[in-house]
Amino acid sequence: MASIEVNGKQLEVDEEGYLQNLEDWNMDVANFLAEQEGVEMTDNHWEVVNFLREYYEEYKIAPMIRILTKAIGKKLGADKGNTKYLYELYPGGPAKQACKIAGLPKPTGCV
Amino acid sequence: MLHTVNKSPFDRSALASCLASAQPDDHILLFEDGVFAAKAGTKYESMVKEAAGKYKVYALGPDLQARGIDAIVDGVEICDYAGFVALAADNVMCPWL
Amino acid sequence: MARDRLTKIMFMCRQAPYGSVYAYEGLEVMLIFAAYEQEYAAAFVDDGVFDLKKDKDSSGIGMKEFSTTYRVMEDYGIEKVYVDGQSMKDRGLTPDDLMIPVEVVDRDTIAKVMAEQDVVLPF
Amino acid sequence: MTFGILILEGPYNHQASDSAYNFTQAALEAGHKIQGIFFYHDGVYNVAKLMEPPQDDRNIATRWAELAEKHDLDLIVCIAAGKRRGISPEVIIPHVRIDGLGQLSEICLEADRMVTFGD
Repeated sequence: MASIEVNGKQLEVDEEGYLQNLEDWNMDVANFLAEQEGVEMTDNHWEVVNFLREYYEEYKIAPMIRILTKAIGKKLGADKGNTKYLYELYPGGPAKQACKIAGLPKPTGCV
Repeated sequence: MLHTVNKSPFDRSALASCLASAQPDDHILLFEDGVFAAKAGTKYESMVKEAAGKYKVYALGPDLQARGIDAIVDGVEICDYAGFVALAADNVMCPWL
Repeated sequence: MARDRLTKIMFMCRQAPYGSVYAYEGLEVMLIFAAYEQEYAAAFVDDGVFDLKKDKDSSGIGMKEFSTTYRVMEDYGIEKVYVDGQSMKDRGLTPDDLMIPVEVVDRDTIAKVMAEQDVVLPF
Repeated sequence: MTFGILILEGPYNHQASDSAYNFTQAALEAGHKIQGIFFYHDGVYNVAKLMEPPQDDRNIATRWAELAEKHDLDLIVCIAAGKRRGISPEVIIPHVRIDGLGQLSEICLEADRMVTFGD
């Protein structure tokens, strides 16, 4: 099992770098994972990460990209609920990359 | 529509559930443990006989043979795998698992 | 493509959750299929009606809680969700016991919808 | 006519895999095409290459591999169901690929008929 070290703590990740134990997540871990992905976290990035975590809390899944854009559009406005905006924030794929940083399992639809 | 039932009626409700959903002229194929419903002289005989009057009911020959069932309910037709394939080619399948 | 129109796919959910994996992995199939934007329907029949029972808590058996995920079905484009009234009645359930508003119908209605499908997948 | 085949149960434990095999053979003999055979739920175990039944019984995995080779069939193991159960590329027979559930959707769209075997 691979692991990462954040604040002196070893955290298990799977082969693609997703957190193994979802309860290990905190903002420092998110920043670490973002750095690994080459993503610099801005307020807009956090907005998406927080949205994903809330969605997961409510529905127990990470949404696939089409649902993610639709749901974000509904909550944060049409200017943000589109693929282009989300890909600019997360070039590695908004669902995949943002889910990893949010400490969630890989979204359904990516397997 | 081709309904396939692979459960013994003595154990599970798959056949009953299938019969509740079948439409006139639908096909029902009993196979695997589903063929126990086709055996003559069981407590389900009248139910299966009635079904055979409303729908086309088949039992898979190799499955009957494997289970030593030689006397089957009147009106139930025996088919082989080639027959199963032909039924599946002609109808959308709804499996009652 | 086998058809020159959208394919009609029905998920026939007849198994209860937790006792076996069928309901859970069936839900996974529904959500993945959604990406292909065809015409989907889901029917909850027999013990499948327990899939939609609200207030489930699987923490005591150490299994992942997934039933809350059924609530995304509509967002995922599975707009037609039918629940068999007789199956509910047999099991002492009323619409108030379910986690999502559903169309409670009789078996004949489900059978007629089934007859229009190109594919019926059982879970 | 093109069939898609979905297999939902593991080998030996249930007749589903045998029924599916017999059906597939009969379909091929009748001149039909097989769009793809998808293994899901415990069905993923049907292609585990380490299975070694006694000589007087059928070897379910080998049998599928041989049929696949002979008729150039597309055998697909679901990655999500497989991962959960310890099925990885190293432990499966040749002529099988591991891929996502999207492949099952593709089979449903491409095949004229879906035929499902399970418990």
